[in-house]
This record gives sequence, C-alpha cells and structure tokens, in this order.
Amino acid sequence: MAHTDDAHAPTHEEHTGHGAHHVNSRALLLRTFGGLVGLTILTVGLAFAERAGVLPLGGLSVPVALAIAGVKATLVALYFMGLKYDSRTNALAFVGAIVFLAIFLSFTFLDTLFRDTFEPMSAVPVDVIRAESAALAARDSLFDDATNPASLVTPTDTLLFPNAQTDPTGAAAPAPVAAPDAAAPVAPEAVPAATDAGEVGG
Amino acid sequence: MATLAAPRPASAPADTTRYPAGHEPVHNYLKEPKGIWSWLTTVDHKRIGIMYLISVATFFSLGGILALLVRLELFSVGPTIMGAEAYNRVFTMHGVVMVFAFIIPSVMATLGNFLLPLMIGAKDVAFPKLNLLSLYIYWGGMCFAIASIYTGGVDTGWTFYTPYSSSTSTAVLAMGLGVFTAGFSSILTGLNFIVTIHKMRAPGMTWNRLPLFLWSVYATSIVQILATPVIGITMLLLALERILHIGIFDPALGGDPVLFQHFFWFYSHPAVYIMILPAFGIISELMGTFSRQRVYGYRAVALSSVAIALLGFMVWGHHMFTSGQSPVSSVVFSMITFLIGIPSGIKVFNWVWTMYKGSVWLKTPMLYALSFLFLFTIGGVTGVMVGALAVDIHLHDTYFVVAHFHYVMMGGTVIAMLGGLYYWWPKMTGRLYNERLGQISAILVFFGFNMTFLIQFVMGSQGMPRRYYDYPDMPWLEPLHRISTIGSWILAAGLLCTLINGLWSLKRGKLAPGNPWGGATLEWTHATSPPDPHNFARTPLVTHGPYDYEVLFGAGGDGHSSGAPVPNVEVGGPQEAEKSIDDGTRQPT
Amino acid sequence: MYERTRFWEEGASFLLPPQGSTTAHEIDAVFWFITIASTILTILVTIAMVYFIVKYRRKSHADRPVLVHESKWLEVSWIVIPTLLVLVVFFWGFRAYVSTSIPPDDAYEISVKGQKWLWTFEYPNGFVSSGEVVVPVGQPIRFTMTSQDVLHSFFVPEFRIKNDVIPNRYSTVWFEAPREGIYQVVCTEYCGKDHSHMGAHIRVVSRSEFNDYLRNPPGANLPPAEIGAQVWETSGCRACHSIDGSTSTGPSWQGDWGAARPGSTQGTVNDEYIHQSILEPGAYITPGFQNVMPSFQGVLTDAQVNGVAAYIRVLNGAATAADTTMAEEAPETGAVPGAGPADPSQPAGLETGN
Amino acid sequence: MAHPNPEDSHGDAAHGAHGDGHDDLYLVGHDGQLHPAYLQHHFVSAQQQFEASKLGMWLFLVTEILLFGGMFVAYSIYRAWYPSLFEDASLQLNTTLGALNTLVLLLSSLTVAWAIRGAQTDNRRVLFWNLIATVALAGTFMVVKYFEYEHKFHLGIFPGQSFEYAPGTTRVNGELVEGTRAVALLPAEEGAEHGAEGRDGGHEPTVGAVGQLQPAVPVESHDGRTEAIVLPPDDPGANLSPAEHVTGEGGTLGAEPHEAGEEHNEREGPIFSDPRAGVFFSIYYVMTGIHGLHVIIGMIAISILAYRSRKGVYSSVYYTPVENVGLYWHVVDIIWIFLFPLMYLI
Repeated sequence: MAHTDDAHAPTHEEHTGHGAHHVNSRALLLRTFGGLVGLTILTVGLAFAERAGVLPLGGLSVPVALAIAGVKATLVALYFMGLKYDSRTNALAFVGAIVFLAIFLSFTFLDTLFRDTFEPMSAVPVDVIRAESAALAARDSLFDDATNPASLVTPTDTLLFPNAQTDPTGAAAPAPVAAPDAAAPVAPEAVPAATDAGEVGG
Repeated sequence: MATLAAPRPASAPADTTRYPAGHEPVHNYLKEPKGIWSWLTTVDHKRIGIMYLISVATFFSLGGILALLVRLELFSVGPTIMGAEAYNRVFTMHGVVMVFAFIIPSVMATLGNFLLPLMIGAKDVAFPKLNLLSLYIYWGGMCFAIASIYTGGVDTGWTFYTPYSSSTSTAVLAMGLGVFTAGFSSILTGLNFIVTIHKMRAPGMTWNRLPLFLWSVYATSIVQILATPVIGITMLLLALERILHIGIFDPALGGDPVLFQHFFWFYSHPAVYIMILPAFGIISELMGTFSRQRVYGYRAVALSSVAIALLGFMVWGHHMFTSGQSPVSSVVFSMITFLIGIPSGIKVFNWVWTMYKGSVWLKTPMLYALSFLFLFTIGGVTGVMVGALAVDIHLHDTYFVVAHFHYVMMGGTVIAMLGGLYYWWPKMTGRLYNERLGQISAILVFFGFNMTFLIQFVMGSQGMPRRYYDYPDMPWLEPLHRISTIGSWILAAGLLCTLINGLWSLKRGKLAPGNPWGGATLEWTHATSPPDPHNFARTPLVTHGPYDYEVLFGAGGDGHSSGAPVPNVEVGGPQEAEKSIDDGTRQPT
Repeated sequence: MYERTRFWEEGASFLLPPQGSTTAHEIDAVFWFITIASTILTILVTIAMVYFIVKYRRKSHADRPVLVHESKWLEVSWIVIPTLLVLVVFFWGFRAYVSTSIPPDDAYEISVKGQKWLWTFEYPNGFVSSGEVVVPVGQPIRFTMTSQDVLHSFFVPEFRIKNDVIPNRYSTVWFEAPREGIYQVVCTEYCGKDHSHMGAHIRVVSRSEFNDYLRNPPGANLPPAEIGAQVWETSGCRACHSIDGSTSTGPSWQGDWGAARPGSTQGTVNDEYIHQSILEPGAYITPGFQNVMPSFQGVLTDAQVNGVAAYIRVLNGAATAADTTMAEEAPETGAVPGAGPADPSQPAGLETGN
Repeated sequence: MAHPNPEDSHGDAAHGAHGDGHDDLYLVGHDGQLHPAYLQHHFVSAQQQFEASKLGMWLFLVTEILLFGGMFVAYSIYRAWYPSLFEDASLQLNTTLGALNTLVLLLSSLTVAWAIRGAQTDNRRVLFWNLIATVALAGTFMVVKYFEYEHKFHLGIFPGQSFEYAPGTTRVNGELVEGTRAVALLPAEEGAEHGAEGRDGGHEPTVGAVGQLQPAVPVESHDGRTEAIVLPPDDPGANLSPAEHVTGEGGTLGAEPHEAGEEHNEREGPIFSDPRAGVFFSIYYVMTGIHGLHVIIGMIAISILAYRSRKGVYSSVYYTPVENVGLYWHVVDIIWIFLFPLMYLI
C-alpha cells in the first residue's frame, strides 16, 4: 500500500547519480579544442582550394562544409557542454530541439521546392519570368531589327497567353526608338497589354 | 504530531460566514502577507495565478465586447454601427486580444500556475522569481498592445499576413512588439512548468500518478518551448520589414509572402494546442471527480496529449491549402492533419466512457464539462471537414472556418476553463459559489454559443467569406446573420451570470470545506481551502493515484458536509492518514 | 439564366450553393460524406452521454460506484475505426483535389489582376475589363492570376474554386460552367478597407454572344463622359472618390476641376494633372490625403482615362462639346474603351483560341 | 512563498538538505535545521536545486536554437531558390576575418569550459582569469565584426531595399537603377518621387540609361535568373558608386562619395546587378546581428560571474550560475560554427 520505494523515484529515474557533477580533465578539454581548430582549418582550406580551382568539390562542397560544422557542434555539445556525462533529460531536450528544427525545415521545403507540381509557372516569380523573356527577346533583337513588334511577344508570354496576338500598341512603345539592344529589357514595361507582369510591385 | 481531523459537528454550522471553533485555517495565502505591494512582489505561484486570472479575465471582457460589436455590425446589410476601417480594426483587435492576451495564457498561467505545485505536492514552482517575471513580461507585452490600440489599432487581421502588414499605415509595430514580448512570458511559463514537473514532485508522485491535468500541462509546456521562439523571430522579421524593408517577405523586393505564412503558422498552429490541451486536462479532472470513477483509459488519455503536442508541429500547412503553397505539401499536411484527429477522438470517447457505471453528479462544473464534450465533438468533426483537401478549397477563409475554430477555442477552451474555475473556485477563494446561478449561466452559455456559431457553418459553406464588413453581394444571408447576432447576446448574458456569481461568492459565498467535491488529487486531499502560503504544512507522501476515489472515505463530496476548511477525507486507512494527513489546523513547531 | 438572389435558390441545398461548374459535384460528394458521417458520430456520442447521465445519476452522496476495469477491445476499437474512417476521407479528398485542380489543355486563357479593391480581367486579344468578366458556356476557362499590391483570394462559391492571388507570382484557377448565368466572385483573403466590396461577376454566355462581346465590347461608341461614368462605377473609383462633394479616402470629383494644387507640376487640376493622378498617383499627394491609390497604368486605357477627365469636367459643369458627343477623331486614343485590339479586323478570342 | 530572497532560507525545507555533504556556509531555519545559504527554501536539496536550474537552462537553450532556427530556415529556402546568388554574395564576405572570428569563439568556449573546471576544483584563480579571458575574446569577436560591417556599409552593401545596385540593374519591382547619364536626363523632381512607385520611374530613365549601354548579351544562369541584361557603362567616370546617383533610396542617400579607384575593384561581381542581392544581405545582417546581440549579452553575464567569483561566491559545492552561463556561451559558439560556413564559405 505504502509505496515507500516510489518515494525517491523521480530524482533517481532522471539523472545519473552524481554524473551531473562530472569534471572535465585538462587533457580532454585541450584535445577537444585541438579537434575543433583542426576542423576549422580543414573546412576553410577546402573552401579556398575550391575557389582557387585546385579541388573542385562541385555539389559536394555544401554537404561537406555542413558535415564538418556538424562534427564541430557535436564536439562542443558532448565535451564542452558535458552532454556526454549529463542526464538523459537534458540530452533529450537538446536533440529534440534539433529534431523539431528539422521538421520545420523539411516541411517548408516540401512547399518551396515543389510549387510547380500542377502549374510550372507558379514556381517562378513574375519578375524572373519577365527577365527571361526579356533576355530571349534581347538575344533575338541583336540579330533582327527591334522595331519588329513580333520580338515583343516573348515565348513566356505566349506560354501564358496561348491566344496572344502581336500587339499593335507595341509599335507605339517608346522603347524601339532607343538603341536596339535596349529595347528588350524595357519591352514588358512599355507594353502593358503584352503581360500584366509588367505592373507587379510598387 | 498530526492528528486526524477533529470530530466534525454533526450538522453544518448555522453561521457559515465564520469558521467553526478549532477549524480556522492557520495560514491563508490570500490574507498574508497583506498589502497590494506584497501581491506585486510575491513569488507565490497561487497569487501569481490569481493575478494572471484577473488580467486574462479583463482582456477576455475586452475581446468579448469587441466581438459583440462585430456581430452587431453584421446585423444587417450595409453600414450598421461603424465604418469599414473601424470594423477592420475591431475584428483584428478581437482576434489579437483573444488569442495572444487571453487564450494562450488563459488556462496555463491561471489554473496551471495555481494548481501545478499543489497537485504534485511541491511548495512552489521550480523558479518562483522567473514565474513573477513572466507575469510582468506579459503585462509589458499587453502595455505595447494597449499602446497600439490607443494609437488607432491594427487592421491586418490577427494573422499579420505580409505584404499587407508590412505596408499598412496602422500601428502594426507596437502590436507585433506586444506579441513578441508576450511570447517570452509564455516561454518562461512553459519552461518553469516542465522543470517543476520533472524535478519537484513529492515522494510517491510517480509519472503514473500524475493527474491528467498535469499531463496536458506538461504537453502544453513542450509546445510552448518549441514553438514560441518562432513567433518571436517572425515578429522580429516583420518589424524589420517595416523599419528597414529587408524584403525577406516582401515580393516587391524579391521576398516571398507565403514564407511568412509558414513562419507564422509554425507557431500559430501548435499554439492552437497550447490553447486546447490544458482544457483537455481540466475536462479529465471534472469527468473523474463528478463521475466518482477512474478516468477511463488513463494512459491513453495521458499519452494522446503528448501525441497531439508532437504531431501538432507537422500540420501547420493545412492553414495554407489555397495560399499558393505546393500541392505536394498540401497533401502531406492534410494527411497528418487527419492523423492528429485520432488522439482527440480517443480522448472524447474515454471521457464519455468515464461516466459508465459511475456516479454522475450534475453540478455546474459537470454541466460545463458535458457541454464541452458536445461542442468539442462538433469542433473536431468540422475540423476533419476543413482538413480534407478538396472540401477546404471551398470552405477555406469562409465563416465555416470561423465557426469551426470558435467551436474549438470558445466551445473547447473557454467552456472548459469556466468549468475548471467553478470546480477550483472553492479552493482558490475558500468560498462556495451560488449553484443555481452557476447552472443558469452554464445553460445560457451553451444555448447562446450554439445559436451564435452553429448557423455560421451554414453561412460559410454557402460562401460567406470571413473578415467581411458587409455582405452586399449576398443579402440573402441577412436572416442568418441576425440569428447569430442575437445568439451572441444570449452568450454574453450567460458569461455575465458567471461574473456576477464570482463577485457574489467573494462577498456572500459560504465558506468552502477543504474538499467539497470529493476530489482525490492532492490539492483536495492535502491542502486547506484556501491553501497555506506554503501549500502544505509538510511535504505530502503520495500513496494513491489521482482518481482512486475508492481509497477516500468519510463524508466527502456533498459540497457542504462541514463548514471546516479541512480536507474532510482520510487517505488510505489510518496509518497512512497518520503519516500524510494535514488537517490545516496544526501550528508550526 | 441563373443569378442567385435568395437563400433557397433552385439547385441550392441547405449547406451548399448550387453547382455552377462541372467539377463542383466531386467536391460536394466528399463534403456530404464527411457531413453525414460526422453527424452520425456526434449523435452517437450525444446519445451515450445522455444515457450515462440518466442511468448513472448520483442518487446519494454516499454513492461509491464499483471500479470499472478498462477493456482493451473497447480501447483498440475506438482507435482503429476512426483511423480507417479518416483515411478513407483523406484519400477521397485527395483524389477530388487532384482531379479538380489540374486544368485541361484546351482551357481558354484569361489573365486576372487583383488590386485594392478590384478585379481586372484581360482577354488574350488585349481587351481589358474590370468588375465583370464574360465567358463562354461549356468551355474550360483558365484564370492566370496575379496581384498588384497585397494578397487577395479569388473565390466563386458556385464553382467551388478558390486560390490566393499573390503579388509577383502567378496562381491559377479553372472552371467549366455548364449553364449560362451570372456568378458572384468574392475576395477571401483580407486585403484592407474595401475587402468586403472587392467583388466581380462572371457572366456565362453562349459562344456566339461571347464572340460578339469581344468584337464589340460594352461602352463602345459612347461619348467620353459616359465612359468616364462607367469607369467610376466599375473600376473602383467610387470606393474613394465621391461625385457629390463629400470627402472620403480621396478628393471628391465634385468641385475638383480647376481646383488649385499648390506644389504639383501642373498647379491646378487640369487634363494633364488627372492623367498623372491616375497613372502615377504617388507623383503628387493632395494635402490632407494619404498616398494609398494604386496606379491604373495598364488597367485603364487611354480612352478610359480621357473619359474620366471628361466625366470630371461634366461633373463640374466645365464640359466641352467633345466630352458629351461621340468622339470621331483621334484613332490613337481609340474610340473604343478597351483599346485597339477590339477593332473588327482583329480576330477575337475563341475562333483563334481553339 | 513569503520570502522571495534566496539568501534567507526560512520555510521548512530542511529535511533532506544534507544534499552534497561539505557545504561551507549554513543558516538555521526556524525548524531548527541547517541549510546551506544558497539553497532556496522551496527546494528539498542542493542536488534538486542544481538539477532543476540546469534542466531549466537546457530548455532555454532549446528556445534559443529554435529562434535561430527560423533564420536558418529562411536562409536555406532562399539558398535553394537562388544558389548562384548566394555563391556570388558569399564572395563579398571576408573569409579570413570570418575564420579568425571562428577561432576566437572556439577559444572562448575553451576558456569557459576551463573556468567551470576551475570552479569544480575549487581553484578560484583559474575560474576568475578564465572568465576574464572569455570576456576579452568575446570583445575581440565584436571588434572584428564591427570592422566587417563597417566595410560592407562603405561599399553600399545594405540589407534589403537599401542595397546599392549597380547602374542598369532591373529591380524585382521593375524599377531600373539609373547610371550617371540617366540621372542627367531626369527632371529634378522625377528623382524625388522615386522609391514611392518605381514601376513608373522605370520608363523615363531607361531612355537615358539606354544611351550608355553596351550591347547586352544576356547571361542566363542555371537557376533561371538572368544576369547582366544591361551591363554597367565602361567608362570609369560613370562607374562611381551609385550612392551619388541612385535617388530616393532611403537611408543610403547620405553615403559619402568614395574615390573611384578602390570602388572600381571592390564593387565588382555579378552580385551588384542581381535584383535579389538585398535579400541575401538582409539574412546575413539579421543572423549575424542577432548572434552579435547574444555575444554582448553573454559578455555582460560573464562579467557579472567574474565579479562574483572574485568575491568567492562560487565553489565546488555551488557553481550552478557558472555552469549555466557556460552552456549559454557554448550554444552561441555552436550557432556561429554553422553561420560561418553558410555565410562565408559556401
């Protein structure tokens, strides 16, 4: 009836005796620090090597750098913060934080990386679409004469508006009177009817 | 040496305004130390809980008045009592005040603060000064909020969606600062409670003997710790957006407004569980005590709280099905949303089944608990409807959603909190409330609430968008709006009854016995009403579970068996009683 | 010809508006399934509650009920059954979502622009209309939407379609209306003062009617002043600019013409001033007002802007003959509001579209 | 609890106060039992108090991690969207200084750990001097950071809207950043009303800007962004910092003119004509800014510890504050361990 054995259960089940008072030895502290410095030098070295073109890691550079950072963080947590000798509750709290951060990150990526599932263009900001079409138009206009309104209806526009006709008001746009190469970037602004994208912002 | 409670007078004493001779409580946390200053500087969790209670009650009335204004404006088509800009500010203020100033601290900071140490047999929370600090931080945040209201209020809706919130000319900055600050108060409370539950439990208070209220408080604290920092950084970024135009959320500068919604809802959806989980706990206590029966499936109920808390972090995207987020994430979020419905269902079934072969006592708190079961069930199933992808496309941002979350927030949290207040009122104040008035208020609230919000499901699915000042395009909705508005008046009347009841009981209420309901948790069995400033004369030794009503004997639980402030139950037989009973009349040695 | 005027509309149910699109029934099916299932569940819970309350009501304060031991079967059953139920609902809702979200390839493209507090629709041939869009019956229509300023949301209850309209991003909705009628568009993402007035109409008409409409849009062959009046009605001017001299968000047009504007480029309200105020409102802010007006660059055509100027002149009794009579001259301003492309030589929408 | 002050330990928490044996300072509670002075009366034992405050500290660190976590999420999202922008931008940061700061922080972590060891071994000199060293190192970190920021501002690298783009950059909102001659062509007040509605500002200056443009061969980068649609003019005169030319750009207006020479080398790179560069630097400033704030808070806390350790408050039986502040400091270090590669290296 009287659970006297339970009496001190809470304090016992939750910390490893006097482990909470573990004292780090000098050697351990110094070794940890050495490891940290070494890893720092390594990651910086890799970065410089890649910039100099000596060691092109390509797609690997990001994961490698993050992996090194992860190891460093683990070292700090385990030894400097003494998590290795600490109670399980504290370790759980720390790990839990990272897990939930991962949840935040991954679920947000589920959105930001897959916005084009149904509609290819809803993944791309309007200004980027405009810039692309303007660039294509600019490339064409280097070769043919820019006053040709055909170059004002860009591939992207036709993708957006399958039935779009070449816009007569385009001829009235201020852009073409300027140097040919400049016609392109301004075109979307100059022809409001060509695409509403020109009006975004403000 | 402790003795059993002194023999009680056979009949309740004639004069119920004075304690019978030999039964005056030695200490009363309300009375000593005296003086307003002693209250403002106290670190007693009970007093802090009371001060929180007064604060949130104030903000609840403020938010309620705003709600009445909103309903009144919608009473008929066209401008009724205010202009569009005023209306936008009013409903925004209603949302912000109710969510950040009232519901989030509501149960946790009031009942949680008051009961947590009492229920685990501790003298106080782990960090009493931090507790007081969190109260002051909360007050600070509210000062910002009030300043914002004073300077014209905010018109963004409580969700602060960019780019509207970063471009509007209203006082978003002050309000954001208020939310930011209040967040820290919430964090400190959660932190304090987790540590208290882990480290401060009395001998014998094992995890399996933890009252279910504390299980949900524990789950809630986890959510507060993990989610609240994110609203902090979100509000910070919003402020920088307004001051420096950093453009992270501003499409005109290359940012992405949908990202803001992710940030906002990563906090605000778990926040929904910060609001509702403690209510679950209260209901568990009420169902147990007023059925005088073990809460059915203790483990299932306890663990479902934790499950809800953790799963609650993976469903925020269901607020964004039509926001232009990727279909892939919509599908995943919808999936997990359905999973989280299951633990909530389990709870409801267990609560209902707790009454099976029990002894159901229809006192005011139980009336509230039962209306909670009904209202929360409706809130839950409509949650399933808006969680279904295709259906949400039609229902999103309509009155259907408004009705749904009012059924969960108001029909859930507020109703449960009222029940909890009635239940623990004798313990908090040492006085009994007026039963008749209490029952009237419970019935008024129940009917008023359903009249207000049930009809809004219909409006919503018929296409009435939320946050509308006027509905010129749908004049045929007018009669439904009128029913809803009239319902809101009945609801207000019911709440007013509760307020009057409380004030009445403080003045004229009968003195409460130590254990008027025959509860089996420590605050009833081991503490006086009202409790000693140090809670217990000595640390109790816990020898029974929170719902082991069978080990309680004596004339407990008729509400007025004795005028004595003494817990009039004995625990687990004489020897145990010898060890653990504190009759509250013992002088300190 | 359908237009909703009553709650009990023919085709409407107690909970849902009539089905105006070919996809509506799929969504309604899920809706009704969940509704009925939830209702049954709620009723069962309520019955159990009432039964227990009545049967196990406390008789005396001495009641000490026998202890009930948990039955694993009961526990498991009310974990498993709801799980299966919600999984069914999820997959059903998921399927309906996918099948109603993806527009068919032959959809007719109309570009939609949301701005405070007005919907503007641009047809493939460049004709721009605001406040109302006319679409052919029995033809999949795809709206490519973007916003000028803040978030809006495009919602048509009868079509069961809704999607947010986001600045600097394209979002889409599509529908196919099987019967002619007028359907209400509402904005469901809070967007400020006149959020609740940010409506529009979708007028579903026969194909031939649609083509006539595109060839010869309304407001053609009107004197400028009347065009201006139309713009004031439909393009959202009236939200802020009164015509009776009463001041609201913006200056009233009554008594506006010729009024002094110290500090502005023009000095007084003249034709040039009005043009600037409409196309780049931020250029000069009349004292006592805030810089809240969105630009109508690309929303209003030259003809319409001229029309507004003419309308303001008429309001202030400063009308010239040209304002109130049909303008024959000046093809470059375009006799037809909605700009050049609508001239008959220009093939309109459908024939070329599909 | 009528007694907020932990130093007087009234109340009857005595039983079990025999937590860790050798306590040096005792007070007598009115129940006749002895408690160590540092034991707050609502705790049963020193052990319980130590564990409670340590768990509390860990939970606080959890909130810190999630606070920064939000920013890390924002960073990752934008990096995934615009990888080449982030690579270009990270080239603008001074890797050497960053690495230096990393080493400084790592060393300070060591000193703090060493200080705790000093407390545990009752060696108060080690405790005190290590705390002092930590504060000094933290100070060094902030000084280096100051120089980094100062240099960025000098180059017109500001967060968000204030970022000074190269002439001829089309901004996200369609606004075109003018070059010298473009401005020359502008009427005076045209400039004044600029930032308000860039959309329309776009037209006029374009014509001017056009005059000084070389044939623009658009370079399409792999992530779909288009760079250098319009290249900056080639004659050095026009290559001055846009600070003089870009009008109406909020606070950056007053930026003092820089001599062309150094600008010419330093303000190079595609980043200055990338319409989203401002967002990257917003993230950079916010993350490093919040981190710097934490460093300052840490400095204050550690100074207080040093002061109190001088007064001999801490010993092997009571060093909870040292331990907790140490934990905090290590987390500040860990966050920088991730900030450094993300911002400076990749």
